[in-house]
Amino acid sequence: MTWNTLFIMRHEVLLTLLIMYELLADLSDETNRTRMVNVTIAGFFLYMLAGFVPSENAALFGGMYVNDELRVLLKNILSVSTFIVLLQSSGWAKSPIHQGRAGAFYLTLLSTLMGMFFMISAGDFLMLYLGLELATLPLALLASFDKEFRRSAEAGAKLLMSSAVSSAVLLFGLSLMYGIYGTLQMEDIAQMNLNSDIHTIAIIFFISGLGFKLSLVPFHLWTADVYEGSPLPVTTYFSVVSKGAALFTLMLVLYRVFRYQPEEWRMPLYTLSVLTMVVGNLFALRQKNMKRFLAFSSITQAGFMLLGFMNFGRIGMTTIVYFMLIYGLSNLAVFGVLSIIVRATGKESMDDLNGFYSTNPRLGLVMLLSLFSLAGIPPVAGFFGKFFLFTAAASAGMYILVFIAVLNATISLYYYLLVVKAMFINKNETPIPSIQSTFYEKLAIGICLTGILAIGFVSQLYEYIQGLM
Amino acid sequence: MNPLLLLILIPALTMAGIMLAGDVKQARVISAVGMSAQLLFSFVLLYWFYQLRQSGNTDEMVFVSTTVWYPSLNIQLKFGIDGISMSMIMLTSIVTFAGVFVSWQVEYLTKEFFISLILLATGVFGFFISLDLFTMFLFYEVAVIPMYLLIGIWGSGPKEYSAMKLTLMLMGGSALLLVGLLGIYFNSAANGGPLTFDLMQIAKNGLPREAQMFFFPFTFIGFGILGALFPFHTWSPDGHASAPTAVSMLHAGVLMKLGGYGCFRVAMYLMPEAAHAMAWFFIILTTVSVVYGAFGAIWQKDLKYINAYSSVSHCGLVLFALLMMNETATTGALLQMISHGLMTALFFALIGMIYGRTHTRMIDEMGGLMKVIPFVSVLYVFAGLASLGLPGLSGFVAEMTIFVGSFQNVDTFHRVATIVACSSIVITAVYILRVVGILLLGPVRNNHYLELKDAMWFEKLGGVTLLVSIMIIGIAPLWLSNLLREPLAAMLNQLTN
Amino acid sequence: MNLSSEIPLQYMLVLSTLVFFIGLVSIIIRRNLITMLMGIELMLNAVNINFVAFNHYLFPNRLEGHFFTMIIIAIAAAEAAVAIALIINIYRKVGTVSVDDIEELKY
Amino acid sequence: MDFSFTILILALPLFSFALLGLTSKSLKADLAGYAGTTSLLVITVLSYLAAWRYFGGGDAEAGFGTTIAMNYLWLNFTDTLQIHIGILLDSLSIMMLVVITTVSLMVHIYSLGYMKGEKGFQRYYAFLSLFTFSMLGLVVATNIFQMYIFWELVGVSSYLLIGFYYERPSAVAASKKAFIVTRFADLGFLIGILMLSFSTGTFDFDALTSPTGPVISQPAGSLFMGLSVTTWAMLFIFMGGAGKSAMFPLHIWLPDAMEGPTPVSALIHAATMVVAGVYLVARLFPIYAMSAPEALDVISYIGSFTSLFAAVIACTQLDIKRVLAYSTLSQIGYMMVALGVSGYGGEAGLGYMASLFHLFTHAFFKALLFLGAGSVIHAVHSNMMTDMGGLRKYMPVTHVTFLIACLTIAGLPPLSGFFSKDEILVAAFEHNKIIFAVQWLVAGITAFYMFRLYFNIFWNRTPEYHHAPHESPVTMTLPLSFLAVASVFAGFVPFHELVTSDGKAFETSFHVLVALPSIAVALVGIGLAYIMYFKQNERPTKLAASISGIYTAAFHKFYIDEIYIFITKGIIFQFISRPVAWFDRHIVDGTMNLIGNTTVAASVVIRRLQSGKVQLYIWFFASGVLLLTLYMLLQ
Amino acid sequence: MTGPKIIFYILAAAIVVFSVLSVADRRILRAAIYLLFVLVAMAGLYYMMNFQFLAAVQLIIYAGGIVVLIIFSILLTSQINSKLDPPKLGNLLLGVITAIGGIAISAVTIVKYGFTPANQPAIEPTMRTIGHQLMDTSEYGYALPFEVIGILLLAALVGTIFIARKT
Repeated sequence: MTWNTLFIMRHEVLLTLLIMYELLADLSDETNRTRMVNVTIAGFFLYMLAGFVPSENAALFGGMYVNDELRVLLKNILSVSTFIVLLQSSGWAKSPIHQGRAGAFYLTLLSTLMGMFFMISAGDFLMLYLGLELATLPLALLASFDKEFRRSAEAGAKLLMSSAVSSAVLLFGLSLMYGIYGTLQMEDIAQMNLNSDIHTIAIIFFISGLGFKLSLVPFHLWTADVYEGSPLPVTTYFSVVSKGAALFTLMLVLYRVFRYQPEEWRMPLYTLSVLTMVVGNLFALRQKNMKRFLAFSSITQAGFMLLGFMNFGRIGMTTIVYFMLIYGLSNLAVFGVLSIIVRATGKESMDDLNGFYSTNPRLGLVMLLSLFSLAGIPPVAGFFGKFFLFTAAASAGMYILVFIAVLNATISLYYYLLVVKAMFINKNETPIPSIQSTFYEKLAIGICLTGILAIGFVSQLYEYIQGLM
Repeated sequence: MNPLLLLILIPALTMAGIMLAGDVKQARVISAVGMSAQLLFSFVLLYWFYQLRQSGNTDEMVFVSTTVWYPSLNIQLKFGIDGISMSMIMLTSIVTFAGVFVSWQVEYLTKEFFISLILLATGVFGFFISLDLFTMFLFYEVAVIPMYLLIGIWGSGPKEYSAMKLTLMLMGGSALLLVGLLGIYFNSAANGGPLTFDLMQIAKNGLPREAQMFFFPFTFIGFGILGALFPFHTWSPDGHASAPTAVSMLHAGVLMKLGGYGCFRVAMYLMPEAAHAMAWFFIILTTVSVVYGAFGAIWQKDLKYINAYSSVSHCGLVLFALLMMNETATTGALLQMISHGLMTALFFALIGMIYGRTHTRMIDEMGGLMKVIPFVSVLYVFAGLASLGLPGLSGFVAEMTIFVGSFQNVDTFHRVATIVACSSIVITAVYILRVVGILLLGPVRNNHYLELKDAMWFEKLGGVTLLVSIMIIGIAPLWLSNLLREPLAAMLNQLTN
Repeated sequence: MNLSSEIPLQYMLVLSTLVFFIGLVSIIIRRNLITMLMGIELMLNAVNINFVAFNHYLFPNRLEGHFFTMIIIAIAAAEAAVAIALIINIYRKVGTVSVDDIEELKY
Repeated sequence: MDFSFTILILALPLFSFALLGLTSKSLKADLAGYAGTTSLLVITVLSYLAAWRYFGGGDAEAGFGTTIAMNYLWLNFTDTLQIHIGILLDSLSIMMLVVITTVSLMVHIYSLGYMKGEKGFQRYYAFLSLFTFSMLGLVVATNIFQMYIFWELVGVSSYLLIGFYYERPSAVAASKKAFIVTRFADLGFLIGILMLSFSTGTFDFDALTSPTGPVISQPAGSLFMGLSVTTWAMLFIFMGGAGKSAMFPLHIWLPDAMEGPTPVSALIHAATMVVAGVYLVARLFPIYAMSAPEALDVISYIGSFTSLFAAVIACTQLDIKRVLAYSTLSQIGYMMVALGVSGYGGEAGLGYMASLFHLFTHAFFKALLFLGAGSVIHAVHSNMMTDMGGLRKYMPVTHVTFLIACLTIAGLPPLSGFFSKDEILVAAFEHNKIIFAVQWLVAGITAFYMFRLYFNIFWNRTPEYHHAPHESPVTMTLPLSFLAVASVFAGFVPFHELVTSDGKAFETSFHVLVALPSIAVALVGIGLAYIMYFKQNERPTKLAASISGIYTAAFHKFYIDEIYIFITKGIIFQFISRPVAWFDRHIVDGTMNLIGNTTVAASVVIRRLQSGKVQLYIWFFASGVLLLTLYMLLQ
Repeated sequence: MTGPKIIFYILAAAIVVFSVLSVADRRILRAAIYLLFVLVAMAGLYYMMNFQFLAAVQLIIYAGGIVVLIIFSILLTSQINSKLDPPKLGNLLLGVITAIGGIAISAVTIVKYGFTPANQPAIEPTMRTIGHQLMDTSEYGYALPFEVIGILLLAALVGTIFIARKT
């Protein structure tokens, strides 16, 4: 254990420090919510910056913990997303009902983030599982964080029950994996090329476990309920950070560990992808609650993400990460606007958005751009993300899948346009009044917007990611 | 810097300017100035183009510039034009120019309106100058999506429904298209070498036959949907009927041309064997389209529906002629694209003017407009005559080139198809004259109309610009025909070998 | 004590599979959050049997399965704690812990 | 010889059209009229100059040959198929130039008086200029496509002029009908052009009609339904001609076209445009004669039938312009017959010469008749015979000129009509006796209905006029007089030396056997008319009653209009267009909507998946995992 | 029938029977007790396989901690003698069918597969080795998971307290 080790593990270490701060703040009955929020955000910001400092690749703790440039990037993506979530939730956290709660909130939130980092950095399935649980259990608590609301309680319970089953299934798969390989060290498993029915079962159980977090159909059913019931910052966190972590983990494991058995995971993912896109779309079509709507939208997006897995090589991984980044920023932007609305008015129905543009043109425009980005409309980044995903799938000759995916993208455009329609076209006697957003909120939206507008055109980013693969 | 980029830059600056504009008036003026500059620049470009050609430059594409964009996927920012793109650019800038003036009086969310409109135009310009399938597709979608807002916000009637339908159908088309493009990309290096989106490079490499057979329908139908290929045209009547004037103009006038252009530039040019093998099927579809659209137009009562169906017929003729795959017919198809673009834009502009005054588009609710708004009416008659192919106006030149060209295919199938397509000129006459008769001529049916004001200066400017263009092509078509024909020899060589 | 000569590994594995799916059935059919939680514990324990059995039968040279099991037990404890907190929370809000009553969020 | 000045013949009217069209509001009405008339005067002079130079400079015996005064490339389709816009001068086109400019000038002058004070006077002159331009362009066309271009332009000018009184629904309907019917015919023309040009690889008349050219010397081999491709092509082309020249069954637009101002009827629908079909056949005559004789037969039968059919109808009509319109049909039928019975070259080409001769003379006397009728209408403010009578006292000049015209058309010597009609009858007589018999009969009927018209207008009873009719102003009577003179003397033009099928002069002889019966039958016709209509009496009514079946049918123009209306309204509108529109809305669009609705419906159906019950969620999860496993294991 | 075999069969039977009972019994407190039996039997199984420490942990944490927790919560939330509603027929069918299917698929595949032992000398899971490895940071050391579990427990604890705390 040297300084270097700590530096390599800087994400986790610094997060631990932050967690400690939150614990202390919580314990000391910190009453000044504003200061607490500010300190947390500032601390997180510093931590986030530290994350960008380059470090060497290393495997620590006897290979339990692995860090390389790609993983640092993935963590940074999650960090930035979390930072944006923190910014967006600042208003929520400062509100009077959260007297004495911010500490617990931040503590739980940051520990889940740490869990995700361990998932990503896991060099051993044990760590992966641990990370997964660390990322899930506190999340169930977060989902129930709005103790005043029955829905929030319901969301937490549903999430916990179903996620426990999913992790049990994943564990069962892992146990079989252990039986097959004799080890859970990823590095060792990656050396072996074993194929058998039981291996298939193990892989599918594993994928299902992560697929649950990623909200793949038919493992998605918790998603909408939990998204709707949870407090908005938590929903945001679910839809971007939690999902991103699951996706990255799945990608790292499948590409790095089961690299010799691509056929075993490609077909299941193919099926899941089609199911996810179609079912997600069909549900999203008629949603009226924005959170629930975004839940299904994010399910559909997860279906798209799977397209990247069709390509076994660098292109596949690159497009997955690239798309996740863009999806994350776009979704965060949507949630950013939504969170401002919810903070100011408490309204979260699509009908409440009617006539929104007339009173809040800027927010409306941001929403428009980010929805277009989600739908994959140029020139915003979503187009590039989707296009490259399709490219990845097509490179494997899966044109039928691509076609299904693009048709689904068209359907998804339909419901994104419904939101646009509400904001821009529908008339409303009493639209949401003009909202003044805070500095944090503006900053959050600014980051997202810059990303959405710039990422597609700055090809260096894509090339950089590809270089890491 | 590549001068072609100005075609994107000028609209972009204009949009930025509008965004900064203080009030409605400024926004209007900035758009007008921007689009005038664009028009002017297209003329300059045309002049440069001619100069280059005159100086002995015989490159397939000129003003080519290549910048690698995504090196790992070999995506390039490659721009360049030939005679075909040049004329399409001219068409676009003329229609956009007219469109801005015709929408002078948009009051609701004016800035947003002009930004969306110009964004649409930008997409079109970008599409026409792109030589890389990726950027082409990008601009294609950029051009399509503002339609939703433009129709949804500033439209009339069941605008939400129409806007959604139009957007979804076109996006469905681009779904097919995307599959086609990716298929092309992944087969673009059949003989080794890097995969590429570069149009010229792919053409040079050639695609394997099986790939062509699989991806041609995707690409052709994908573009064809935008070109109102039967039976995927139904977005057109509803969309046009609900769209605001300038949008109908740009859409029917320019955007639908993307379809035909793409069918030719991408689908047929890159996949000649498949084009040959499957032409018969699409010829049947387009022949049906030509006649069917015309017959459909006869029964309509809404001016915009009439024009939309007429567009189906005329655009069907474009695809029809392209599929004939000989130089004359193809020239005709391109001429028809330009001609239809101009005259349908004029039509929609005039319909907008009429609607703005009478607040109805139902022809049987109006009558005798010639007496009350002669300027608009006379222009309408001109547009109608152009549409039915009167010599001296552009429609005639295009249609005749198509018919003569199509008839050069010696087998019975093509000839029968040609003759059936020819018959549309009669049907066109029927519905055009029906409209003119009911709408413009006869006694004034509604006394309120007696107080209507004739066209304002900006409307006149917009309309006359279009009419003059139509007449120039109609009276002196040779230069345009030669401009379009010039790159065809090489391209058709590719097609027939 | 070495079991491998007496009882084949497969017996252990089948046993664990049985318990695993019995746990699953419990979760699906019992209409009470607490019993569902019990089902989850069953499933986790089934997995534990697997790990332990593999460790003992196949790979006794290392203790990976053993430690995994320990970790699972620890996590199961945490999970149970969290679950019970949530259940109590539900109970406060809804008045029962019947699954049938927590379906306000749907469609 | 330099004919480059002829470009002015085309340029001037175009310029005048543009000028009058663009300045129609700001220009004073009179000025517009004078400007238009002046430009036409100049053109007329130029045309005469061209004729003088052409005929003066050539040798009738050797043939006049063809001069291409100019030829600009307008559009090229392929390397060989190119459209030129040019001026071709030969005896045929020069003759047409003279006819057109002369009649047009007369109409211009006449209109100064006739249209005075009309709203849209400038527009009227602009349209006239446009028409003149188009018609002149048509006749000087160097190639068939140029002809087609101007053919269409003529059509649209006609449309505009028929619909000149655009606030009158009947005029609007008539103009629409005229345009669509001729457009339909033009479709045939176009297809014919496509076929002909494809097999020959050229549009140029020079190449097409040269007896050594590819069409004629290498007859197209392939046959379709027993006729060669060339024959089919020529039949299609004739369809265009038949439409413009209002041959049965495409004649229906012409009577209705009388809704236009009367001078327009005189110019377009009597003297010039309607003979374009004749001109077209004459222009392509070598091909017809040598490569498509079957087509010529068809032409002669159609011409003959039309002339009889129209003459019969003319006997029953009450609207004087309609009588004249049917008379025009009948006379054009004569011209067609003449072409149909003609051969190529020398004496065999008698019919050709006769046809154009009749075209020439007919232009003058029919224009005269229309202008005379216009003069009458101007005075009486009605088109109906029943409102007229005894006008000879009020309008002497009109009366005399009208009588001359009637005598001319009746074919009494030595008026011009006699000569031209006589040549036609001779040609028919030599070729086909049945056709001859029909035409002979028609000659009698013509004399009858013309004098029925004449007597009814100028004699018979005198109705009560609200305003006493008075003679027309000099701007109107002057053209009348000029045309009367022309009608009288036009017959003495030595046509057989000037305008022949092969350009070479030949000798014609006088056939007493043909001439005398035709004079006789004309006299009988006149006599009958005198008996029935000179004074008011009961005989016409009785006669009509005795043959009521035929009379009613003829009065209703043999119900051809009704058949057309049935076809257009009943079949095309109701049974094609309406179903197409319905199909499009409900089937094609319905399918698209169905896809959308199905998606939405599916979304409603599957919403039960998201039941809100966490146990079911878990079940879905578990069964999903298992099914996926099963699927993978079975693979 | 040797001793270990008999013990195994007894334990296995206990595990299965009590699991089923715990699922089937409609009196919730009894179900919890049956679960306790299952857990204890499992501890026996571990013990049989030489993992004494694990068996102890199982007894302490599961039997001593979790089941007690569960019983507490049962006492908190329901009347002790009240019977639970019988399962819904639909759920029952779905659950049982799925389970049977799952068992069939997994068991068949597992039984078919010939697991290959590592054939290396076993190490005794003594307290010492376990303790060392648990604190070791090198290969096969479990210090990191141990720490992470700490964080997990902390987070769970804080969150749980927050949620369960009355406001």
